Amino acid sequence: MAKRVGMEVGIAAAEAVGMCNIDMAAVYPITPQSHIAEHLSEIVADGRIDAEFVTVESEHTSISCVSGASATGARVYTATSSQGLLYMHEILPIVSAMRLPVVMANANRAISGPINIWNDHSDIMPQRDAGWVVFFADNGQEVVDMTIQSFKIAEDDDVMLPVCLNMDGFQLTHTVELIEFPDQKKVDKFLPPRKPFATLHPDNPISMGTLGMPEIYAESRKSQDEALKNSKKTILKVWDEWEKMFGRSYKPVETYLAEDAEILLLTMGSMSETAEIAIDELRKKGLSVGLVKLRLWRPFPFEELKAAVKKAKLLIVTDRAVSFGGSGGPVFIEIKSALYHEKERPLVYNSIIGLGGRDVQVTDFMKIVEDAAKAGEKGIIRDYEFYGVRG
Amino acid sequence: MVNIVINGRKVRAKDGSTILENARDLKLDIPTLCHHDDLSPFGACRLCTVEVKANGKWQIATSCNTAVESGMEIRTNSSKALESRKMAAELLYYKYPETEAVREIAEKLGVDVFEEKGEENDCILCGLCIRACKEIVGVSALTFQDRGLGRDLEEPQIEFDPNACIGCGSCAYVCPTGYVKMESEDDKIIIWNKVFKMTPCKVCGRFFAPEDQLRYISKTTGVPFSNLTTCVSCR
Amino acid sequence: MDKVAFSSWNGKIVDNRKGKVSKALKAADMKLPKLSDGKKAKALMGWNGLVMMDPKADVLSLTLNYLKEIRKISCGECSVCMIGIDKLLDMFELMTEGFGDKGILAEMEQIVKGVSEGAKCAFGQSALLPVLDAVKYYQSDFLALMKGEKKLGGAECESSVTAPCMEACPAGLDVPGYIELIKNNKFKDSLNLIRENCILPGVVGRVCTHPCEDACVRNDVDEPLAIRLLKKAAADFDIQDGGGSLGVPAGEKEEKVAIIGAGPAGLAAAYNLRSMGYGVTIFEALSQAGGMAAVGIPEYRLPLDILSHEIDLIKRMGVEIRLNTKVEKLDFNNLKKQGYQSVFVAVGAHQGNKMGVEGEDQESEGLVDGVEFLRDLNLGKKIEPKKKVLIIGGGDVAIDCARSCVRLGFKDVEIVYRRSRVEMPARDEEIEGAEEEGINIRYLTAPLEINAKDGKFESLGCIKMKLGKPDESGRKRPVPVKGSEFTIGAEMIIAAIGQSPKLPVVTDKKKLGTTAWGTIKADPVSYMTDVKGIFAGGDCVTGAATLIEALNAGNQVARSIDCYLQGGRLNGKMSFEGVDVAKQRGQGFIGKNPANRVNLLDKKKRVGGFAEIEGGFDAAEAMKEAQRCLRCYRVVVWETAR
Amino acid sequence: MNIIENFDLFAPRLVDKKEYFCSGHRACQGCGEALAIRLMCKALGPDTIIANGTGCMEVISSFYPTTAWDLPWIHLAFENAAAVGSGVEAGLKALRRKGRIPDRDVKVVAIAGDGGTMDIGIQSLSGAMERGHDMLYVCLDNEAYMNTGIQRSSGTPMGAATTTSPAGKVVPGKQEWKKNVPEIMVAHNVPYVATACHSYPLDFMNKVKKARKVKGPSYIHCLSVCPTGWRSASEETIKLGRLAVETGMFPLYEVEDGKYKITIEVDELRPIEDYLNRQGRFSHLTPDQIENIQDRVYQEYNKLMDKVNGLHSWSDLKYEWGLFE
Repeated sequence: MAKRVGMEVGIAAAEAVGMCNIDMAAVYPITPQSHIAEHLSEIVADGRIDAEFVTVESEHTSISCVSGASATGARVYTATSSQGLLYMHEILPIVSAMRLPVVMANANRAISGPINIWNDHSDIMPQRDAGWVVFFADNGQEVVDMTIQSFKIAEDDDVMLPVCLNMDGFQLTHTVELIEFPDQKKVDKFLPPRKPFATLHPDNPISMGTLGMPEIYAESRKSQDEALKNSKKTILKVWDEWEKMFGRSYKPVETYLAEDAEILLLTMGSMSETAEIAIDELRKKGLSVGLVKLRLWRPFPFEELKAAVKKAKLLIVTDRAVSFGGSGGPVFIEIKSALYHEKERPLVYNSIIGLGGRDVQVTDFMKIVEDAAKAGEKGIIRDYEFYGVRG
Repeated sequence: MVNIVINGRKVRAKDGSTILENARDLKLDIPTLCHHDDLSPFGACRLCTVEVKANGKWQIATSCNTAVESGMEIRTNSSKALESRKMAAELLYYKYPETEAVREIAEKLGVDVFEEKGEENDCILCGLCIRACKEIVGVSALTFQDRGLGRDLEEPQIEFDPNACIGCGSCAYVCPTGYVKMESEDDKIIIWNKVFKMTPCKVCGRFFAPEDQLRYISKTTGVPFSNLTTCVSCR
Repeated sequence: MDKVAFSSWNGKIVDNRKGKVSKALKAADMKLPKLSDGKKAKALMGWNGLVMMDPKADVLSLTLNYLKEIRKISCGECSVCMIGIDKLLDMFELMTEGFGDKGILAEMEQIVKGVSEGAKCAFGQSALLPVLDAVKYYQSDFLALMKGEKKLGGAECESSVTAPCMEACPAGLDVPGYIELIKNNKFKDSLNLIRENCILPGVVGRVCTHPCEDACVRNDVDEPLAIRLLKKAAADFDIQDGGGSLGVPAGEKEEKVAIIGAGPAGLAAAYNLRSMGYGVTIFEALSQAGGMAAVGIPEYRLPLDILSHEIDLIKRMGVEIRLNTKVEKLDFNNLKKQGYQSVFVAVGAHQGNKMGVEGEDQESEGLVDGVEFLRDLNLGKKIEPKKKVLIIGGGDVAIDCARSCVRLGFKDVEIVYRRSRVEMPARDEEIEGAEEEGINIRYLTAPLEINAKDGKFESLGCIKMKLGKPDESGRKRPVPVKGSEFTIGAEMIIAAIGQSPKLPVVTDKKKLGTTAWGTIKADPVSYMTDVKGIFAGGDCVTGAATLIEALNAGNQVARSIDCYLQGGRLNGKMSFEGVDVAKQRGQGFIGKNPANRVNLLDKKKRVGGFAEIEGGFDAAEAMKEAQRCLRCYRVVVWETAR
Repeated sequence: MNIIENFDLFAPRLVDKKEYFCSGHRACQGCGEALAIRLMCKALGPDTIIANGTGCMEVISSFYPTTAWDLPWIHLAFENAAAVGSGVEAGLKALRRKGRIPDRDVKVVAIAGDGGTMDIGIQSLSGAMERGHDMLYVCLDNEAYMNTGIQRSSGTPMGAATTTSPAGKVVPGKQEWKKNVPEIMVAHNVPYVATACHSYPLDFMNKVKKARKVKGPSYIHCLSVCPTGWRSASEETIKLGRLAVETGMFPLYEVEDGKYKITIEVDELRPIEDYLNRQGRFSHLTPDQIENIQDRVYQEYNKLMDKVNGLHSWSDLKYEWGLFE
């Protein structure tokens, strides 16, 4: 078994990229992503990998730039956060529509205003419909593993879509964790150099990103939707392969003590580990509670989720972003609509937590569950609440 | 159409088309210095050599002036072909180290060249100006100097017939090294040391074309001279 | 020094230097170019290899001289050849200055290989190879040179240049030379080069039998160059530009030369002698100068004005031509009194041969011989077209007569020839032309008797023939078929079965010595007859032959007469006799590139007129055709014994 | 002095006959921009990759499933042609270095209109030029947002009426002078900067060829006549281009390593009317308004001539791209 090293997760992410034989990267600095940019440029500058590191003048350009490079058949990488991701927003749907396999890390951070650099998911949620594959990592190990997996998934001929890997800003990116780096040889075997389907080259001139008139636009959108749905097959295949080679298993929906639980708590990202402790505590108190962790956000894993929650009486969805004026947080809305047609389905309850870096502790999770349980028994269900928010 | 094989690829080629044309259609990179698509092939620079299988054995041939034949086998980037190109480039560079165009192509073909760039623009006897003058303009004002010692690669290597020249400048345009130069002062053009009177536009009065050229056009097209003395902007 | 020390001739390596006598090879056994006047050669370097007869020969000087010679011939049109030679020469200089080592030799080898592979023309592809042999097999000498142990001894070297076409040409024209000039749009210079050996370019450009084209190396690739037509083009463009002059004699000499016969041989000699400065007078029996060119070739092949233009040029140089002055008695002493120190007899062969059949001897209307017929025709004698005419014979003259008859308006023209088409001496294009024009050729038929009624020809008695064993000429001998006699009726019969000279006699009753064939006996090199001071050449010596051969005779005679008058010694020429000049070691790839054609006069327009049949190239076509030349120049350099 | 445009009668027959921007595209009659691109591609040759910003040229040339391009071509958005181009360049560079594609000199060329270059695209352009990618950027300047309906851009000349700078009762068309982007590029130390116009085809193509040879960034600003937007006769496209140059409205020059050179010399400038009077967008101008424009043209022209005469050029130091290349 390879030895484990203590390392800041942001740096570990860059190290993981360094193992993927990338050809080109373009990253623009933004807190809390910057450590990835800094360390990756170091790796290139030291000649540890043979790649072009383009120091772009904005996120808009970084995403445009990697897209251009990807079109030539290069393996490309970029990373950003918060406002940067919003600045990219215009280009994101184009990248997926052009089926360019770009891998992007997003250090989740709140969006202005008021300006706030700390962690929540309100930057990625607005990108929900950009047509990208979207993952959430819970810890440093997952960041490393999923970074490597992302390239294989994105570049697969059945997928050819950009992938966004989310890691919570500061909570993950700036914490030092024990991480086991896979053996480079095995990684090379797992992730051979990219074999592009079509590239920009004079030997075979093609036109990319042409104009779609009404007669064709709708079809192109539909096919893109199918491509994204279809990508789940490949994702599962790749995770399966990964487990065989490296022993760590990945599922679209992970569960913890959920099989027999009457009450289920659903989390995304780094808070899941805090939640697990809370579950243990509640179990000690005799509550039949379990945890559901949503790893794959797009394409949304309907089957897996339904299977995970159908036996439960109550499902508490935590959200880390607000859909202003809506019926709850984005994840909650998604899940409620997912369960609508199910005969046996739990009551669904939504708690919006940890906005802009607001701390959420084990006791908070316990309180959320206990309150919800009480309310559930009384049959009183409020759609959603801002947990522990004043006024 | 005839069937040929280029680098192992089966290709249908137009009758009478050259190896170079077909190779370039396949986006194969073959260097040339004396070739121009619109002028008859000449085979002077020997930089476009390829290997051709002729009567059983592979031979070096210049692709620009070799027409394809049915069943012809061609290798455009065999080591032998590349060597032969390199040798040609080496010799050219040996003779014209100062000439930028030669230096560039020599470097490209793996000849080790000097660091500093050359200043001079020698005539490398590619014959482009002569062919352009003959085939494009149709006046044949340019011809090669005599051969052997006479053509000692010292100036002048091209013979200029001032009576035939109409000062159109095609030679200067097509010259790959910039040896052929055309200078101009408002009311005259100087090329090959011949001074041409420019004609003023009858509308705006600007000098816009050498008179001899307009006379020649009027002669060849039958358009009266006076109809030609208007510049493009005033036409 | 009969045994060679080393040879790579034809790429066959023979090395006797280490006394391996078994491999010994005699220079005589090898087909090698020979030196003039049987001079001894110590060593030789040529397009086809290096031969060291004398082991002590100076291979270094030989190589250097060879390089210098080929540098003269290299055209510099392609990048490798000329620059390659220049670089080799530069390297030689380095070596003589004591620089360099084995490396420089390796580089030389590389260059030679590269050039031979990459060069554009056959010359470039072959010329440098022998240098390779020298560097390879005489490396020690080169190393010694670099070490300063050997110096470049100024070995005495001679050189010669030829080419397959030049060898084939009786007059040895520098064919690649003038073709190259045409290619470079220098028609005037080209014409001047042609005139050095061929003073009737317009004529030769039309009627030459062009053996050069048969020798052209392109025959192996696609088609030979249209060498004759290029010559014609050069001549015609000159006429279009108003026709230049032939230049002025190089200083007048007091001696005068009399020439009998203003045929090609006479004119060629006259021109050459005149340009040497001699006074020249030509005595011509006919009313028209030009000899057979004037009266032996019908106008549709050779328009008279072309010929007369070229004769005028010669006249303008100061050559006097006395027409209608038949020299029955050649009174040499009398001529001497008039100041003619030498005489050139070039009366040609203007007497038609007899068929040797019954009734041939009595004069009968409608019975003429070919030469006479053509002569009358060209001299403007009116010939009434009849219904049917028979022509006997299978040579060019027979065809000329037949096709002329078509033009005169004869309804039915028939050629009678005793052998089959294969044996027919006339040129194929001529026979085809005749057939095109509806002339019927009756093969394997021989004349037996001329049937005339009250002095008028009526019919020809013939007999069928079949082919038997080959005769001395190599052609199958025709044998009569018993009982196959028959007659053909016609109003006219032309016998065109060859011609022979009518000879003038010398006053002291002593005829000029003649041969069995009734031609004048003359020395093959000096062309002098057995009467001192009287020379002879052309058809009257060789018997009916080609025009270009006659021209050559004229050229040679002029040189010979010059020597005779100036008391010089006639130095012979380098000889490539028996050498396969077409053969070359380094044969690069030559792509196909078919010849350019000229259009012929429309068939309908041919009947009833003598308009020239064959068109010509325009400038562009000529240059395009000239592009096809492979420049198969061959250079040889000898080191001669002091 | 380069007088290549004197070769106007025979030399053009020597121009590459191959078409890389093929017929059948949907450009308007007399579109100067389409012509410019066609000439540009001929000068660039087959070993070229085009990154196109949104605009007329992208729209008219790439109706899916058809394309007018016989060159590899990519389009993402309006303002990022330079960004995409620089990405393509970086990708090729890496792949070539790693031996994954043939080691051949392939030039990346980014093209966009005046809006996509001078307004919304100037950031990505500036960034790409500053980073020194081996890329040619060609701005096809038709002096307004023609694709969206002739709205004013910073490339619109003073006095021109557009749909957003209309000739109103009070405000007679655009009030500001054209933004001088070539100057901005010169300020980026770009080794080769040039202005060009499709009405001087050989000059334009020569400049493209020159720019192609530059190892590093280069910029060509090509005035492209737009009959639709300029309210001019489609058959006068070429003429207008020439008049723009001969009036000094759009002088043709190049800046090599900081040294200015006029490539199409004009002995004496034509009066500006010759140019303005042929275009509807200027038809509202009063004589004294034209007078003002004329004065400004002279000013700007003299400014340029000062630079040409070396009064403003930099040192002879050649600018090398990359410390280690």
